[in-house]
Amino acid sequence: MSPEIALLNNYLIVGAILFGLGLIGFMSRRNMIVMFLAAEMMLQGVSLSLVAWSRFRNDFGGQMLVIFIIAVAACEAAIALGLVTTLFQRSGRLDIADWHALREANQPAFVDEPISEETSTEEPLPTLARAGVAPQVPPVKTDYRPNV
Amino acid sequence: MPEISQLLPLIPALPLAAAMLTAVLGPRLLRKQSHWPTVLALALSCTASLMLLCKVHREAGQEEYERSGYEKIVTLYTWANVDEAYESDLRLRSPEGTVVISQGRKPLENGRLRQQSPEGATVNSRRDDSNKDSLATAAPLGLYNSEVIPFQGFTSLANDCRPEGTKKQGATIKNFRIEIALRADPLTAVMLAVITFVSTLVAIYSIGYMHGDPGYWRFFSYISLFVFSMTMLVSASNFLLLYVFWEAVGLCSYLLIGFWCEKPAAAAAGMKAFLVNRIGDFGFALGIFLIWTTFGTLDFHDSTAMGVLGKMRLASPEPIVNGAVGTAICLLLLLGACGKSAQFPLHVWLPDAMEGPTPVSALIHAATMVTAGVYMLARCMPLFAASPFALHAVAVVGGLTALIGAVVAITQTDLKRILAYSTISHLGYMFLAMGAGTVLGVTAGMFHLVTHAFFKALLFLAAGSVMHAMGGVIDIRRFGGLRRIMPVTHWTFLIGGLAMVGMIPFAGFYSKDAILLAVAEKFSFGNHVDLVYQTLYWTTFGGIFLIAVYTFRPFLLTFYGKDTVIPPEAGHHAHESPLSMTGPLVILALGAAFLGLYLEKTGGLAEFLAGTPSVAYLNRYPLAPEPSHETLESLHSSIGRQSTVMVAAGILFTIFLYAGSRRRLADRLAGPMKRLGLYQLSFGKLFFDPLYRLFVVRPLELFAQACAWFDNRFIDGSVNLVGILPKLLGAALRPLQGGLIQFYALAMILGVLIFLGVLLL
Amino acid sequence: MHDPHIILILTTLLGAVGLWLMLPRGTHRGRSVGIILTAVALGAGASQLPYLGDWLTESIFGVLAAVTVVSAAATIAFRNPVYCAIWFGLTLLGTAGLFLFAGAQFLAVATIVVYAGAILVTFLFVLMLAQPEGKAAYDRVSWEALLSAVLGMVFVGVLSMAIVGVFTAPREAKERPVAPPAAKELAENVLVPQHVAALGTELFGKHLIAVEVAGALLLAALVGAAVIVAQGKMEEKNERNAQQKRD
Amino acid sequence: MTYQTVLQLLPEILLVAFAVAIYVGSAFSDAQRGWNRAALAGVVLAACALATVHYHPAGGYPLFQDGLALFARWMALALAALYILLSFKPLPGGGTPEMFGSLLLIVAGVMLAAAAADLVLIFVSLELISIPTYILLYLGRRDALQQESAAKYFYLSVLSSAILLYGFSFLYGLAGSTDLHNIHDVFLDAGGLPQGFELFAKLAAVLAIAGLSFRLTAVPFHFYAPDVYQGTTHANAALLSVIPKLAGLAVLVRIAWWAMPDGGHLALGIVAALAVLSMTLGNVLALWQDNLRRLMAYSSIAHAGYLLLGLAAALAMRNIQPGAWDGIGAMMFYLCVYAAATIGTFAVFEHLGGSTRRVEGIDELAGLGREKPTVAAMLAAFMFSLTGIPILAGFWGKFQIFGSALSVASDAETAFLRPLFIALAVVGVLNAAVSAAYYLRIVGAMYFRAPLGKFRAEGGTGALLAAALCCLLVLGLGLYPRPLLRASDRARPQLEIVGQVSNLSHPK
Repeated sequence: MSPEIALLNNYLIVGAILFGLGLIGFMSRRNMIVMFLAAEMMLQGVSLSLVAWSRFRNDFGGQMLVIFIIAVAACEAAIALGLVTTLFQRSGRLDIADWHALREANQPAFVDEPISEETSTEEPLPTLARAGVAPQVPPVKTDYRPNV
Repeated sequence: MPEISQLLPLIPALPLAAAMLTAVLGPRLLRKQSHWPTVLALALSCTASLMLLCKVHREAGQEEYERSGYEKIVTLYTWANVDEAYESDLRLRSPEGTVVISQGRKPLENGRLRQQSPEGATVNSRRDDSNKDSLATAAPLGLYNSEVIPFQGFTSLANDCRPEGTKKQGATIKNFRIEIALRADPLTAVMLAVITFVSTLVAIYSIGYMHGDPGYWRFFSYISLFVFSMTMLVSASNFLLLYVFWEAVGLCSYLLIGFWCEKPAAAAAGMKAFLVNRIGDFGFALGIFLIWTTFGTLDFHDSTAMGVLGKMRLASPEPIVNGAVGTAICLLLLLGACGKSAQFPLHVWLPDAMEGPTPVSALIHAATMVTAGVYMLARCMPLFAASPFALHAVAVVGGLTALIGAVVAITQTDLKRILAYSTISHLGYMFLAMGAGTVLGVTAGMFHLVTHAFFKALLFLAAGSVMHAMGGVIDIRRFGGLRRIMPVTHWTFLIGGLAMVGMIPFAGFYSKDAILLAVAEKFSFGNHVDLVYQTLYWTTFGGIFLIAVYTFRPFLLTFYGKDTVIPPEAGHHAHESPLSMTGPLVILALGAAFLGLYLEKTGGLAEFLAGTPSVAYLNRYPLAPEPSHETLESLHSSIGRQSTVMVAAGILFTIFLYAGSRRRLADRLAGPMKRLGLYQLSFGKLFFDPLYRLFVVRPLELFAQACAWFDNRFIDGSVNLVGILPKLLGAALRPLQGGLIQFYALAMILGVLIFLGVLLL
Repeated sequence: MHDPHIILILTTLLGAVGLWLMLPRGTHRGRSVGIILTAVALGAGASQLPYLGDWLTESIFGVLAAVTVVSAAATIAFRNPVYCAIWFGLTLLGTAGLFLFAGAQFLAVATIVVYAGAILVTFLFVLMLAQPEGKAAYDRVSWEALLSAVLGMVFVGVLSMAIVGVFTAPREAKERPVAPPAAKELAENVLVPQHVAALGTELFGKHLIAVEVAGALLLAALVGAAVIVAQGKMEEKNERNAQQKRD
Repeated sequence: MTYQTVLQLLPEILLVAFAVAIYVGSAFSDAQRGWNRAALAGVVLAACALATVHYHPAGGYPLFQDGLALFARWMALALAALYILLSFKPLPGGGTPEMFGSLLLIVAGVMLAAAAADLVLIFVSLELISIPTYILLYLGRRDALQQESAAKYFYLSVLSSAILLYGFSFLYGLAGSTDLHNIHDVFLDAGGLPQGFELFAKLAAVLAIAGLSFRLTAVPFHFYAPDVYQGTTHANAALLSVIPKLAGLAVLVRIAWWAMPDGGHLALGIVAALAVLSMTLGNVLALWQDNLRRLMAYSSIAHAGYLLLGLAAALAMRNIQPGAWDGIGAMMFYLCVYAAATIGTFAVFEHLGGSTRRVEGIDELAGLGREKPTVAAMLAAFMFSLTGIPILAGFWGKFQIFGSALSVASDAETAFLRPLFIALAVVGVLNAAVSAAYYLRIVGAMYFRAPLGKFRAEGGTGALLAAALCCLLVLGLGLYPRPLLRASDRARPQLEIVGQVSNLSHPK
């Protein structure tokens, strides 16, 4: 196998791996921003194979396509940011699984399986109040910030 | 007297105009007077039809049409036409008149580009040879007329451009030309006369029946629209047009069945009728597509190409496609006919369709619309004649339906429903006649169609009259003895009933015997014994007995009995119907009584119908050696005698059961029996009655009930299942749409992977 | 000579299991096993890659590819989205290096400037703003981790088997071989010394329409983002007003 | 890029210019009215420009000038005009100028995508459709459901773009050029493909068709459609059900029919499978729907299946003679009549809605036949047209599609294609029969049920006008289909390469 073909082969495989990892991230992660990053990772995989083909075919076309991929990715990022921000403002969470109110009429809603709380080691010790005064109860900890 | 070309368009045009006028003016202006446009238009249309009938009769009698049949085509408008588009394209690109393939459309050869010789000259020089060549190949296939076809040069060119070995008859070339062409031939003329005549009477009847209905104008508008569609259906000279009005008739039926849409049952029945019909239409549409790809045209008559049922094709020695394709076309057409004519197993919509107003039942579901399937079979007879299997299928479907309808009708208690099943049964008889595939069969079927239209419309209208008087109650167990308050209805119903059972000399007798004769002819003569027809003959012959039973059972229960039983819904004003309702009844009764006799004795109808090109074709190429006239006559008279005995037995049996058992028989027979002696009377009461009950009545009733159960549960269920199956499939697929983006992405990727896997592995 | 397909299939399966274990599943158990399995799969896969000609090329490519792939896996496996974004930055760096290595200098720079410099940083800002204290439940549990990992890895496996199959399949002599461009041809076109000038000529010559369209696209995105956020703000205000009225 | 290219692109340039003007203008003006007229003026001007393009013979490298491109461009402009009428009323919460600007950009994108002869240009123009669509989906009503639908469309669309691009990368690798003409040449020359590269061709076919199927809402890439339609406005649903289909189909024809090795037979299997799946799934799931937009979404999925059936016929019969039954022409005809009926339906829904709430369920249409006979009659005509009842335009669409499939069945050169296409046609006709059930449900609700309440019908006269125009189209094309039959008969990709500018990419 000549070096040029070997290079093409390797680039294509790395591109495929990036695309596949992006797919896995897109399908399994629920954080909207991570999902978007995963989608961008898929585009990176495509770009890699395009650049490799471009070199192999000795033609600028592939690189052109990559330039436009980057430009479009920038546009999509802008939209995504706007969208994620407004969605976050509404629900206070970045969880995409919150957004499945639109579905077939008789289908059950997606329910999170309960998981053990993340045990934090540095739980603040309760401080004693002066005698005769009701002790202050620490505020309930939410796992998100209600507002930006 | 106006010409055919003037009369023919007038017949559908008048009802259409009436429908539009009523729809526009009805709600505001006409209101209670909304019937006028419809009644006037239908009456005029009927006059025109009768004039057309005379005209066609006169012209078809001429000698030149004796062999090939008579037809006249009136082309109104070219609806869709693509080859004209192409023609202008050619003209645009080649002003000198030489045909050059346009640059942008150079055909590919073996998927390769730019292989074509670019010089138009080469193509041109080769054109003459190829023209001959394509003609030579095309002529035996019977696809092209011997006359010059406008686009022949182009067709041969197109053939020429194809790779060798794929030269075909050019069915894919879209010489796509749908003309709104109406035809006048004996078959159409008869159908038109029957449709418009019955419709006119029904419209007049409806004036009284629908009086005071909030949707008065709507009803008449629909009726006119229906008559328009139906007249177009029978006069269309094109399969596509036939299909269009096939659907339009179904649509009108949907609207009319669901007319009283406040009743959920009515809306459901309308929906059911439409959907079951769609199953049939599905077959019909496929059949038309298959005809298109096989014949390359959809016209009945010869126009630019040889029509499917055109005289040219019928005149050539081996004109009709046979073999698997021909059988497939016929079976698909049969499926369509089964849907519209309520034949087994698509008959389930007709009984439910009785939810509509009674005039609708009379008009659509007895006299006209349901005969569309019979008409279509008669029209396409040359196609069926080429496929014995398809003919058998038609006959078997008809025979089976005739039996099923009759058996189920015995136990029903709803007067209209009984009549609906009887319609199914009689349509089965007509199909059976068509299934004979002979001139005798077709004319017999059409004969029965005509007489049936009269007596069934009569019976339905009479039933409607009863229903009108009884305040909407239609259950025969809830009234009785009505002959006293409704004498006209009683007598007309009796005449209709006698015509339906086929009592000599009423109309049904002659037409029914003609059918039996046509079937008997299939196995009585010639060398081979056709078991299918023989079985069907004896089955349907037995069916005559059942007809008598199910006709006279409701008749006796409704009109006879010691006391006049009137349900409370009728109130105190149970009375004979107004003149607008009884008038049509009397006219129809006259028809039911004497029409058969007239047509039979003059022999005009059969002879006249045999002048239709499709029917004349059967005469020219008989499937079996024709028996002599005398043997046929003797067979006919013996069938007549046998069937009369059968009918009489059936009627007497029914009288014995429903008027005779218990009080009624005693009452009626009291006088003569006393003269004969009390002993016999008591003997008869003690002995015959239980014996009959045990050995005849019970089994018959049980059988009928089993059939009804089977029909309702199994046939209806399986037809419903066809409707429900997609819904179940949908239910199974619904969980896919869970709303999670993640899942959607996963499904998309899974789809990609499956495609990749199938392609790569 | 062993069959590369078997190794590739094994790699795919190993990678799938490893990634499943690595993905956030609500527990810590098995993560280290997952890392090991993924690493083994990565090594096995890498062993199947052909030799690039000389050791310098090979090692540079190896390092860049390893950085890219490992950081990509880390991007989807880390539970804290901030770390995910940072790892993704490293992926971008690796990709940019690979671009450079393939002779696409402009793209390498553009990737870093546009992606890493602009897009990623903005996302990091949003994440920092939106990030709850501690890790949110939806970051600690992924949706159908096993199914996704298997599907994704099968996708990779199918693709790489196809790729490897094309390039390593034994050929008969009469068939036309894959003809790689000679170094001289490359130097005249894609690897021309004035790379950016050549690229620009191409971009603003052949693809001018696309450039114009991309301009319209960017404007649309700009307006769109502004509208979306502005509308969101307005709506929030409306809701607050409505609530005040109700109170 | 020459003067002639500018002339060719004048319609798109005008549209983009109007869009930019509206975008910029909105920044300086709070007005909510008048933008619709500006957008309409832009469309009309673009149409005038396109009328001049029609007679321009030259077709250069980056753009096709064939029948397909022209047909799609005209259709896009017509749809734009209808859509502007449909959403003539200003949006309740602001954002009207942005909506019209985005709409013009989308139309420009569709026109470019239909004419583009280069992978790069195709990709960019498809994105020019997608990105303004995200904005449109967000505008209008801004409740949680609408935001959810925007998010769903956005994420899945990004995924589909990535898949499409991956397909493009293999296509590019196979041919060594982004120019579709070059790709076509390479594939035409059977020896041009290095040995073993058929595998890459398969990858390219699957991935590219999958990416485009998302826009067509073909199963299994349809999942977003019901949810998004349900969550968004009637106007947006109308847009989504037609515009992406037009662009996707045009590009799909270019790729699958023109730029695929093996004469498109590679794509044939995929397209046929997609067609069967889409028809069946769309129809059976539509039977269950009570929400009108959701029902229409499934209907649009089913119709995508019919369209793909036409494409499959075209792929199977590449040697089409002029005037023959042609899958692509049938497909384009079908798309037109489908678009008229669907946009008309949504226009009626829009018209019936109140100022604050819209029509949602089938139940809300009960009794429409008595309360508003004209509107009900129009809606009934659309439903019957979608069912394919004769004398309405939809019938001719189905006739053309099934006719083209059956003409393959009777004429195909390959033996196995015949039973395949008979089966496809049977499935199609059966599906058409099934679809009658849910369309009739709407008609039945309008005519056979008592009204539940008063109809507000505050959707504006623009929507009513759009519905009336569509109704005219549906009826007129049913009675007189010849002009559209002729036009669609010419709407096929050109077989001859016009102009030789493509050589620029190989300066050897």
